[in-house]
Amino acid sequence: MTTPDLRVSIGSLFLKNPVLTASGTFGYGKEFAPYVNLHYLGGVVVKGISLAPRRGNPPPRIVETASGMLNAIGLENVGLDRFISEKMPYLREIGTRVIVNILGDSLEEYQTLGRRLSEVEGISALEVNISCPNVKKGGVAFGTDPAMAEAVTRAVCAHSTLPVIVKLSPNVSDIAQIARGAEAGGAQAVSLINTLLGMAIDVRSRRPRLANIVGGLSGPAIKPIALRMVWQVAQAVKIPVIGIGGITTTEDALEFLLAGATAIEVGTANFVNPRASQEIVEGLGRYLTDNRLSGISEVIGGLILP
Amino acid sequence: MTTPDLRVSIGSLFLKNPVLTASGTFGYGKEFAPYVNLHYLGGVVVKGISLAPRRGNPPPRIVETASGMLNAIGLENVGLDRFISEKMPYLREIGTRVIVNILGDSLEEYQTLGRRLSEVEGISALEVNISCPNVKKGGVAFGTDPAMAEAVTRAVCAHSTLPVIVKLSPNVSDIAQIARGAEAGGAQAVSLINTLLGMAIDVRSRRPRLANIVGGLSGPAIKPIALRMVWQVAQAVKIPVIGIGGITTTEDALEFLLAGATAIEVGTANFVNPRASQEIVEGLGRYLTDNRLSGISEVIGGLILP
Amino acid sequence: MNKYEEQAEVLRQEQLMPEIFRLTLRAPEIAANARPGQFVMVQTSPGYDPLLRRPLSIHQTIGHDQVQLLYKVVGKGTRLLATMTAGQQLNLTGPLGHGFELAASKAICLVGGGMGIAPLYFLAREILRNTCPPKCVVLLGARTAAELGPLPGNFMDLGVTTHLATDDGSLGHHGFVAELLLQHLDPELKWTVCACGPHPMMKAVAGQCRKQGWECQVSLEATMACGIGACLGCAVPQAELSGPYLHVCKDGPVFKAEEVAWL
Amino acid sequence: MNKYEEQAEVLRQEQLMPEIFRLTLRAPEIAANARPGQFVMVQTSPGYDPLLRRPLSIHQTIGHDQVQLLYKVVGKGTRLLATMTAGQQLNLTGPLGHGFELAASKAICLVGGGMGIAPLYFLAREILRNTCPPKCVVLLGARTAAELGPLPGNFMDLGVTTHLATDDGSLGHHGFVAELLLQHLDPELKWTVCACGPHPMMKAVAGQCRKQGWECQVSLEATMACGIGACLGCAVPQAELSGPYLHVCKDGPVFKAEEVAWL
Ligand SMILES: Cc1cc2nc3c(=O)[nH]c(=O)nc-3n(C[C@H](O)[C@H](O)[C@H](O)COP(=O)(O)OP(=O)(O)OC[C@H]3O[C@@H](n4cnc5c(N)ncnc54)[C@H](O)[C@@H]3O)c2cc1C
Ligand SMILES: Cc1cc2nc3c(=O)[nH]c(=O)nc-3n(C[C@H](O)[C@H](O)[C@H](O)COP(=O)(O)OP(=O)(O)OC[C@H]3O[C@@H](n4cnc5c(N)ncnc54)[C@H](O)[C@@H]3O)c2cc1C
Ligand SMILES: Cc1cc2nc3c(=O)[nH]c(=O)nc-3n(C[C@H](O)[C@H](O)[C@H](O)COP(=O)(O)O)c2cc1C
Ligand SMILES: Cc1cc2nc3c(=O)[nH]c(=O)nc-3n(C[C@H](O)[C@H](O)[C@H](O)COP(=O)(O)O)c2cc1C
Ligand code: FES
Ligand code: FES
Repeated sequence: MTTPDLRVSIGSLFLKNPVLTASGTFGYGKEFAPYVNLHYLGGVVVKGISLAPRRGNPPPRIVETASGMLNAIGLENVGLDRFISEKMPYLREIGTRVIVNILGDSLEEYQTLGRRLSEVEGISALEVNISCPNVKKGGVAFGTDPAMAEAVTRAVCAHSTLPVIVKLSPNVSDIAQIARGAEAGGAQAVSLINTLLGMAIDVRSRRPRLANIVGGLSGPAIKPIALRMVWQVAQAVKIPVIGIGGITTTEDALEFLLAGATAIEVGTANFVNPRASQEIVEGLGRYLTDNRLSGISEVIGGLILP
Repeated sequence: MTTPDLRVSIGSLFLKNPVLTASGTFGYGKEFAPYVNLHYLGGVVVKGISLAPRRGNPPPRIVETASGMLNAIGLENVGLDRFISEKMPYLREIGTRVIVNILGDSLEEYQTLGRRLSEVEGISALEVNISCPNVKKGGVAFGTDPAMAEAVTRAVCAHSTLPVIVKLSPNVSDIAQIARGAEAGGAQAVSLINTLLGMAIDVRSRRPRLANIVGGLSGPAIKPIALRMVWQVAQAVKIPVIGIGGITTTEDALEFLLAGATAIEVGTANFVNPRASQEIVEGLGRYLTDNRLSGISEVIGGLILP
Repeated sequence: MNKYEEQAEVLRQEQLMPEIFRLTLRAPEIAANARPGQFVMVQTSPGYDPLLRRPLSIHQTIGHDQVQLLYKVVGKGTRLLATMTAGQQLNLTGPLGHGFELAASKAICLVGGGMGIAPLYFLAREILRNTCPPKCVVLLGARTAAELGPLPGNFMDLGVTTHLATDDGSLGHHGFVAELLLQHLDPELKWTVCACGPHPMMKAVAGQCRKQGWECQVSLEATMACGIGACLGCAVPQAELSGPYLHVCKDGPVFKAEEVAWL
Repeated sequence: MNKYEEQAEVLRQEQLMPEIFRLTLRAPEIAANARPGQFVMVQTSPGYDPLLRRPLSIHQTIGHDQVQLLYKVVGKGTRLLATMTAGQQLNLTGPLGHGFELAASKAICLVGGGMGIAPLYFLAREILRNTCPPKCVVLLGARTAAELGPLPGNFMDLGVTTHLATDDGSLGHHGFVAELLLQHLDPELKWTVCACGPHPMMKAVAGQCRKQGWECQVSLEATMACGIGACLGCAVPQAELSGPYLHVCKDGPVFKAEEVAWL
């Protein structure tokens, strides 16, 4: 019997399998080395990087909700320079794709990040987080307007030689429209969803449970919404779609692939089961074998409609 | 000790307590009579009524998700005439407010429903479901555009003598803007949230788990999103806000009241615990007593910000 | 019909077969009011996972205050149920829905497939106790003998004629249980057939009965949220295809076969 | 430092006080590598409710393969944990974080408040086994005697001087445990104080130590998602307020008191 073929390509980016880890949930890879053989993964998406280091929000930053969690980390990160000098040496050696998630508060910042990271060895692609507020446009998030999504995509693509994945925010009326904006701007792929804006209150103290008041909802709770959006976007754009949102098991991953995702990212599940990402790679292989399928491409977009 | 004062008013609509039941989760009241003393409730919102009877979607219509459920009932209902002749006689006798949820696929249908129901004895208010597609506008939901939300609100208000509550869809970029549309159209209150659009796939059959492909997500999973939206809307409008979404316990209800809701609706929780609505009424009373508060108005909007 | 919400006490959990369990509960209100073919909604977890109650037929009532369930572990909810042990509490609502209706039938045949056998035991006991018709035959089917376990013996112990069929021939007739109808039912009699099991089995039974002019009642399944007619989730198409949907929890789970669309 | 994910077997569940339990697990990898002050992340449910693992300090290791946890039931996760019985499986990750560091201190004082006592027992045993300093004093506090239960006895059985304080005076000193520092520690000695407990208690202890010029290590708590430095959820402000946040799971849970902002 031949080993199942899990390879996929996201534009010009080839992955040995469609399982990535979601930004902000897998640190810089190293944190999970005790639990996961990193080179088994399709790739690692690192915590979002900005030009300058960011302190993030004051604590408490995390609260659990029904089958999910809210986070208000506030995009804490070590900044571009320390990322390159401190984190990249390790990441270059992990034996799989390294995708760098970037964030900024202006087009210029995104441009600079794209340009600078293109010069760094060992990076396979950029994932552009457009859920951030555009400071120059009164703080409206780039990701809530198709034109702004297109502009930020174009800015990164023009200044970078790396494949660009645009990561979409779900807090919109019509995510397919935003995806088309990213496609028009030159994205090689879109990934979705980022977290849904949520809130929790401690009724004893009468205070928000997060110092930031609101935070991003993730985990199994949001999977149905994420899956619906991935399905809608996969129909709306020609570029590959990467599915994210509550993926915890092989079955979850298969749902997203069937809905049209070419790859998936495992997020919050890494906290619950640190071996989740590797187990999903193994599970997908077993699924192909059990169903006598020659490759994962026979699954992608394979949803049968009534 | 005096009994705690749970009374609230939603515009001109007085409720003995802020606990309502959410449309579509409590039938026409009678179904829950074996479990709940209906007259203990602040009010009952009945299943959405359209002018003509509707068959709804083919089965399967329901699928469970992590801490939630998807439904694609498709607004099955007996239609206005049978509602008035078959359901109202019972509802008139339950000893609490009856709020009729209405839906249509054109402004005219909403108008007619508003006019006809204003002539029926025993109805205290209308709740206008604007998550429905506007057939004349290419099927875009009334609730995704502030101008359309305003128009449908105005249409109902102009033809009805009852207080009008507009029920908002959460599948939008900026729900506060839609709420302002409803306010401008003359709504006495807004209620939110309706269900979030979601999807689930059976990986064995490769088919959607709902015949309708997509459905509405409800239950504890969506509570953080609902609470955030209620908080945003409460700050954006002057009219009262009714909080809905995953409310299962007294604590959940208190979170929404603290965030600024004047009343709440219990939905999916009725399926899990058919006595949930009554238990929340009792729990709120106990909370006031335990905290030596004289009335629920001391809770509403009482969130303390950092 | 009265419905109750009861905090039931687990009295006994028996593992009949690797995946099939029999749970005996003290639930006096439900036991006192239950009719064969009715079901309960069981809260399988105190938390939100799983969230919804699970519908299970009443396998039998014992004495005035006990309810017995027979169930197969197929997913999260039933797996949790199987971990319950004597002394623990389980929240039930019921009895729900409309059961079988046997006026004064002279010849009754019960046809059960897989877990569809669950409600038929209650029905068989009631028939023998009340109407005690001149003819009563039970036909049970499963994929393989191991899936039937002690169930055929339970029916035989009631003293009722019982015939078996397995898809793999490991017990009784080698084939489908519906095929036993023609083998064992005297076509001269006016049978009332009560069937519960997988959809294709019931479709075959309903088809046979129509041909023979026999009355046929079927117990249907559907995914349920409320179990009491409030959510409208459990729709099934009726024979008159353009008419409104039937709702299994309220209009059923037992229907006259001719009311239902056999798609 | 090595970290493991282990399917641990429950060996013993003891209810020490109405809300306080001691759980003994077989978890050989974690037991072999654990240091006092480190913690494990415990998966309290096989499903999604609760979703996240719960951090619990290692109360002690026993032999080469056992880990003991001491915990109070405060919510969903710990309530589920308390239902676990011998023979069941529990998934742990650990040992996590940095523990206490005691180079060659001559005089060591452990200060525990409430469940903060949990890691100190492990620490006390290690101190007695390894460094065995000339002076070692344990100060334990709680709201009331009933909250301490058998814990003071456990420390006394190790042969270490133990002083107690309760907020209500029901046992030992009537007042806060931090007040015992001045009563019982010879100010002439260079004490190393290791504290774990509620934030106000540790703040008071840290303040005393600073005044006396004593070294002070504190074990902090924060809501955690990952426990391994990946999510950045467990931030606490550092002494240099404008500097980056510390992360309890990775930089701690044990910190030098002077690193931390005592707001
Ligand atoms: C009126 C009624 C009476 C019933 N009586 C009994 C009974 O007496 N004994 C019994 O064992 N079962 C009975 N069932 C079926 C039972 O309700 C389901 O098996 C149960 O809800 C599954 O729950 P779960 O959480 O274990 O599985 P889930 O996690 O919900 O589902 C696991 C898998 O099983 C499938 N599944 C879900 N429901 C069913 C179903 N109804 N039949 C087959 N596969 C299903 C799902 O699609 C999924 O793939 C009855 C159902 C109805 C509607
Ligand atoms: C490094 C570390 C080590 C710990 N060691 C121990 C230990 O050895 N023994 C022990 O009993 N506990 C310990 N804790 C605290 C323990 O993690 C929490 O009590 C536990 O996670 C609560 O889970 P739950 O699901 O029962 O409560 P939840 O349902 O999560 O919360 C219930 C209520 O308790 C409150 N709560 C949550 N976490 C805490 C907390 N840390 N302290 C006080 N209240 C809280 C919540 O705000 C909520 O109101 C430790 C925490 C950390 C960070
Ligand atoms: C703690 C935490 C931190 C995150 N940080 C980032 C980030 O820096 N950049 C980003 O694009 N997404 C970030 N995300 C979003 C995730 O990458 C992912 O899109 C989201 O959590 C949904 O997937 P999940 O449900 O599988 O977690 C973060 C999520 C969590 C839970
Ligand atoms: C089965 C079901 C049917 C529903 N039908 C309606 C309806 O007819 N009209 C309406 O406005 N909302 C309807 N809803 C939405 C609920 O009223 C409520 O807004 C939503 O479920 C969120 O609340 P919950 O999480 O408490 O259930 C329905 C929800 C469910 C689960
Ligand atoms: S299950 Fe709700 S109507 Fe039948
Ligand atoms: S808990 Fe995730 S970084 Fe500390």
